[in-house]
Amino acid sequence: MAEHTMIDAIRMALSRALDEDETVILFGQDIGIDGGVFRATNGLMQRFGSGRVRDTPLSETVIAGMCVGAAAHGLRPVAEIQFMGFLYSAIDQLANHAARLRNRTRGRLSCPMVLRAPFGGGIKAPEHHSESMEAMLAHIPGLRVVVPGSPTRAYGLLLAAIRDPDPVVFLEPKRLYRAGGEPVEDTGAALPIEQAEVLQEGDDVTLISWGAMLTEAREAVETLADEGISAELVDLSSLKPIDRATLRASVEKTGRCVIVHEAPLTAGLGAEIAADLAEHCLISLLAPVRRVTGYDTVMPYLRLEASYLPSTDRVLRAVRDVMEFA
Amino acid sequence: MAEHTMIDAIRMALSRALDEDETVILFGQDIGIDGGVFRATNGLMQRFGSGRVRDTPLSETVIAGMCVGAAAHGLRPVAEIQFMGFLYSAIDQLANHAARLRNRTRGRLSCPMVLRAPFGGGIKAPEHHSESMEAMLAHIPGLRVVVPGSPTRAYGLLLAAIRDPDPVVFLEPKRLYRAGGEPVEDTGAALPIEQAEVLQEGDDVTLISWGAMLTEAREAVETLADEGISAELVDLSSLKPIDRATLRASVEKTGRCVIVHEAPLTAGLGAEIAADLAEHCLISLLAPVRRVTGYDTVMPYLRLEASYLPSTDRVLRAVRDVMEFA
Amino acid sequence: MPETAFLDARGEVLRDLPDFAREPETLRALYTAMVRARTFDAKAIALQRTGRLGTYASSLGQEAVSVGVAAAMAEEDVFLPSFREHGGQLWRGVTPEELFLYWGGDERGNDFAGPRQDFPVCVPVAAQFPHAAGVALAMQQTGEGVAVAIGGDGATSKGDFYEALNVVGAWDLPAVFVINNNQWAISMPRTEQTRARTLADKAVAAGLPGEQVDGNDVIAVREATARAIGRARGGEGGTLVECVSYRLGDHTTADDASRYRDDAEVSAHWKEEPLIRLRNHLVAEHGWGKAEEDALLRSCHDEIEAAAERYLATAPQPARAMFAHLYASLPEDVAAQAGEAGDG
Amino acid sequence: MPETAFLDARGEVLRDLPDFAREPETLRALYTAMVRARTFDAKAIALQRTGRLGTYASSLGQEAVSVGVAAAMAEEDVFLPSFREHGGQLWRGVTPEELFLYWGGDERGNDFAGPRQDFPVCVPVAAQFPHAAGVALAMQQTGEGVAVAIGGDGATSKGDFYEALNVVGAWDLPAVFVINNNQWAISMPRTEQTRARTLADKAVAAGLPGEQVDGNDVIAVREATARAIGRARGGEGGTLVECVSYRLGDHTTADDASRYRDDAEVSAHWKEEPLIRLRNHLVAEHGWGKAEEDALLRSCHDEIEAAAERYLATAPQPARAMFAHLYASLPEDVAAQAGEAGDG
Ligand SMILES: Cc1ncc(C[n+]2csc(CCOP(=O)(O)OP(=O)(O)O)c2C)c(N)n1
Ligand SMILES: Cc1ncc(C[n+]2csc(CCOP(=O)(O)OP(=O)(O)O)c2C)c(N)n1
Ligand SMILES: [Mg+2]
Ligand SMILES: [Mg+2]
Repeated sequence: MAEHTMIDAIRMALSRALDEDETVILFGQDIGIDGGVFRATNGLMQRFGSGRVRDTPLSETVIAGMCVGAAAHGLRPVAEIQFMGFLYSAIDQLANHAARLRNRTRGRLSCPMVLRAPFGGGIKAPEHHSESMEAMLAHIPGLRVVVPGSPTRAYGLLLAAIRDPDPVVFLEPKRLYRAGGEPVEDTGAALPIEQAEVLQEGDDVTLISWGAMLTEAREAVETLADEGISAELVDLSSLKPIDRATLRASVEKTGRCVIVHEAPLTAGLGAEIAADLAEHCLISLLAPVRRVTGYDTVMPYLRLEASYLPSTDRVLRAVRDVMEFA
Repeated sequence: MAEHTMIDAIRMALSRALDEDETVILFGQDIGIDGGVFRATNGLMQRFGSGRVRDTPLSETVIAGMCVGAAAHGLRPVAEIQFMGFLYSAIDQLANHAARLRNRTRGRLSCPMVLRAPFGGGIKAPEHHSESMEAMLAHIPGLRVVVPGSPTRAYGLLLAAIRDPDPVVFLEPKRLYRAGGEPVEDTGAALPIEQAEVLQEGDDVTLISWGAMLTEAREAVETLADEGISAELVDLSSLKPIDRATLRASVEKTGRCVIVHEAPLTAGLGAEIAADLAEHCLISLLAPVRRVTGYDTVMPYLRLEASYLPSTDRVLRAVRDVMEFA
Repeated sequence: MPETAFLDARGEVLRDLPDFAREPETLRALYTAMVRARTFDAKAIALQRTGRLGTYASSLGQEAVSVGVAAAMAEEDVFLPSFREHGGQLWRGVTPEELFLYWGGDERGNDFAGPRQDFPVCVPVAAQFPHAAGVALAMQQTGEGVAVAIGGDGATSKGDFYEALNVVGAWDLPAVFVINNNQWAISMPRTEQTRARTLADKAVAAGLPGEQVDGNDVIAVREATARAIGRARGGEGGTLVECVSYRLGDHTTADDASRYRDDAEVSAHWKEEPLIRLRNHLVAEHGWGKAEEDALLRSCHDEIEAAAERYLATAPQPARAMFAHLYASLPEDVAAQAGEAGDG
Repeated sequence: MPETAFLDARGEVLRDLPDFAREPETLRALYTAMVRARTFDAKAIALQRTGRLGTYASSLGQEAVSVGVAAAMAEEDVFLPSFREHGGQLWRGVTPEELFLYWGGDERGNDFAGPRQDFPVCVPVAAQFPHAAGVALAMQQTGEGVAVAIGGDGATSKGDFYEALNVVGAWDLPAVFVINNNQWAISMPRTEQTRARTLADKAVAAGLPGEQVDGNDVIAVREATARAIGRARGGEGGTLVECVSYRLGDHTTADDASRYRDDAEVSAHWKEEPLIRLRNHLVAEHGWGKAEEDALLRSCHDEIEAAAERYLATAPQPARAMFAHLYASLPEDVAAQAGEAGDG
């Protein structure tokens, strides 16, 4: 079978969704003839027509707001925000409207929409193009936030997001878009939208990560294996709600945990996970939960970008720390 | 000395700032002749003129964005957002611009601005009027987020915020606006902007809270005292940056901690504090850190509001839990 | 006054009436709806003053906007009101009891049996305009319906309004945006809100037609809205309709307008309010008399009182109801909290 | 073409020139600035193609907008550019080396020695307009200066643009908003961005004067901007100036415009580009010859090459520099992280 990159897998899922459900509609900036700045929608306008794959004016607020209206009135909008740094203008519509329309109307109206946005750094993009502010979204009640960690997961989780009856922000780790391929079969099968995935089983320490940072986490796991340390690697996948059961089970088994994310430390999602594990797995914990994260500063311009992003080395240092804790 | 409510103290600080520094300027919706929907600016337009106390059009994005421009060009804008639920439209300007102008220009331009907003529930306000989303702001590098817990603290911290050379979001717990008075002297003295305040010393357990929830925390501390439990109460005050040293010192002393906030649990600021304490005070901790928070659901309309907000009872239950942990 | 009107403040006919305004039943229905709205309004304020309702936004003096707009809509259209359009919601079939529930702080008030596709009240100013663009997008796909959103003069300063107006223009969406220009946004008068000559003029920014009508004349409101809806239904795209009315009451029950505007201004506008002119016209042209008026007032009173009784008798939802409609199915993560909330 | 121009595409004078355009030195300075911008542009693209610069937004074909606007400004005014206005930044005194640093991914490029009060490039589309309103507010307090912001045709669809324009109108702020309408926003043509007849028309929504000029004619750009700045300086408030230009290059070096627009369209617009018409005019009227042209090209080339050398020789900041300007003084909370970053 052919290999597919994550961007291919996303396109495959979008195409499948457009095909199987005529209420699915795509809109966003430059997603039509240009196929999206990352080409996620390449060819879709040509195939499904400019009525179902639409270029919007340059207006993030109305992109999000139109999703709410369209979703409430029978469509399943899948909209693209070009970069997460431009998603801030959509937060009002997400938090005040999308995430609570079902609740406000006691289920009379609902909001089955997906807002896709590439996020994270590592591709030497201009400023404001490397945001990783998923924790802000994960704090909003009524929303779902999903991040795929591989082409296969991107395909299955995006289908799940589109079919989900509630609003989903689907954050795509842009560093992984073309980072490597794997066979992805276009079966139309969705993956469970709420589940974390154990990517590798291990006994000594649990690594929890998501998105592009899985790369460093995976590298760390391999290095640790060489050193005889058996690390379990969990791809969180659903950032809201959090699959706490899977995380707790893993840490109860291993007794140690390191969380890796690219977003700033303070009030990052790692805090929630660490707090939850520290509270609920205290008895099992053999060492404090450590977080390896982006720093609490503005993502620097590209010359220093690599110094900002957590390195495999930093992950390894944290793991050794918790391994040596006594 | 006369007693002052928090709203009086805020007005006193604004008035003092306008008086002492001619670059201070106030703007926002209905802050002029109407004196603001909560009357924080009552009489200030009459006293300082409509050039320095200005009613804006109904545009939260431009309120925040004008702060950036005005601050960079020599003013000290102090703007009001009417309710935190309408602050979402200002997040883009806060995160992408205010919080990073100094950094982007290597200090050439800076952004000494204050954005004030009432936050939190408990006054039976209409929907979207009771938000408590401080954690979202506390995640943004380069910002300061400050919450006063009493009239005295409101006066001193607001002056500190206005004099601070960097952008500050000043969140005012509206349930406390008129909840009680205390003597506040208009000395012009600011309080240290970054420090948590130990409101009550204790030995057995640390309660950490901020804003209106200090009420329930304080009630709990009193009840516990009757039961012979000596609780230390810390008012976090600065939500970003966090005064980790004070928090850690307290928990190292007491060995137990309960965090109380009104915002939803998941990715709330309690997570950051709990994660930090669990990591850095693990040795001292005699029980898991517990969080008593708003639920991960949309703040209900007023009939159920009281069931949403953490009650003194819930706080007490959590404290008893950690006291009994063995 | 530059804006189009059919009746002047005293109810004199200013120009040829549109067809619907020659039908006595239609005029009576419009008048009835305005009286009903005003009766609801008075009761809501009374309930709030006695602590039995939450903060309430009165529509006093603006009944013609709400009712005129709703009356121009087809049943299957979608109404996206701001927080001040009770008259329109009632016309569309939302019951007074449901409205009381909403304003009393109970989400069930939004689960109205009436126009199931209509949006609930939008509190964040101007956010309903993007929603309306989205509804209109869905309608454009099926070829059925028109989205009709209303906001205030203040709403025209929000980016949401403008971004939505622009996409309605760019995509030819079947949407009508109505501005209830009641000349105040809390304490800010229309003249300070913007330098635009009229709010209808703002349509120029999106290349759409914009029209200003006398918002105290329900005939003018209905006629202009109907034309706009007709264009939208015919595939001719969106329109901005500005209805110039006046907010005779406080902004909400939490507001005290005497802090920022003169009584004299308010009194002057009482002479232009929408009910009296239509009543005068009905009296002069359609045999409306004291008996009809009394009967109408009585029936509105009785209906609203009964609705208020039922509202007051409605027990609050149980605490765990706050989780009942958060998601289609409650994630495990949150389920534990629902349990805790249920336990008190 | 409806918009005002003084020179046509071949450099023929269309109407009475403004005074400044009769001065040969002024015209030469404008021409020089445009050539300098184009030379910078070519070098930047070359550096990017060879991996020595980040993603770069070319201003090819739009030099007249940037230069004309900046040339109309006083030194103490504040310029708030989008990411495509290199010509204006250079005119104002930002050095090519500083610009290379910025586009090369080094914050020090924004710490320019030149116009210390000017804003750095604004990447989030349209956010500079609210900033300009704020700068203008500060200026209104002191009575000194005018804020001049530029954005693209796409920027006129953002709520920020409109909210800012509205407050400039409502408060009579000394601000000029310029639209560099290069007719494309990445792949979206101006005609699909909005139905507004012109982008200048959008000023109607704020009750401001709006004017459309030929953005390929630096004289027209400068003249209209100068009039707008003059009004602002005289306390007469803001203006929206639309300059109709054309984006001859890709959106950025990360874009491939051949995916969405015809070469034929681009070729046609090459005939209208701004340098040639002013050169023709200089040749015809002011004795500009091959010698002058060659000398200018050479000096621009030398300057830009030398700047590029210096840029390339600049060592990156140390890692802990990412904390150096986060706050005026680094909170304890973050200081530990700065240490960790410094250690690698
Ligand atoms: C985005 C937003 N900002 C502020 C508020 C607070 N607020 C409620 S109503 C109102 C004034 C609205 O004026 P207008 O649009 O004219 O409507 P009206 O109240 O006159 O019907 C304000 C500022 C809000 N609800 N939403
Ligand atoms: C708010 C925002 N949304 C999206 C982007 C991504 N983006 C960068 S430039 C651009 C198009 C801008 O078009 P226009 O305003 O016409 O300026 P031009 O690029 O033509 O100079 C887009 C969509 C952005 N920078 N900011
Ligand atoms: Mg109004
Ligand atoms: Mg453009």
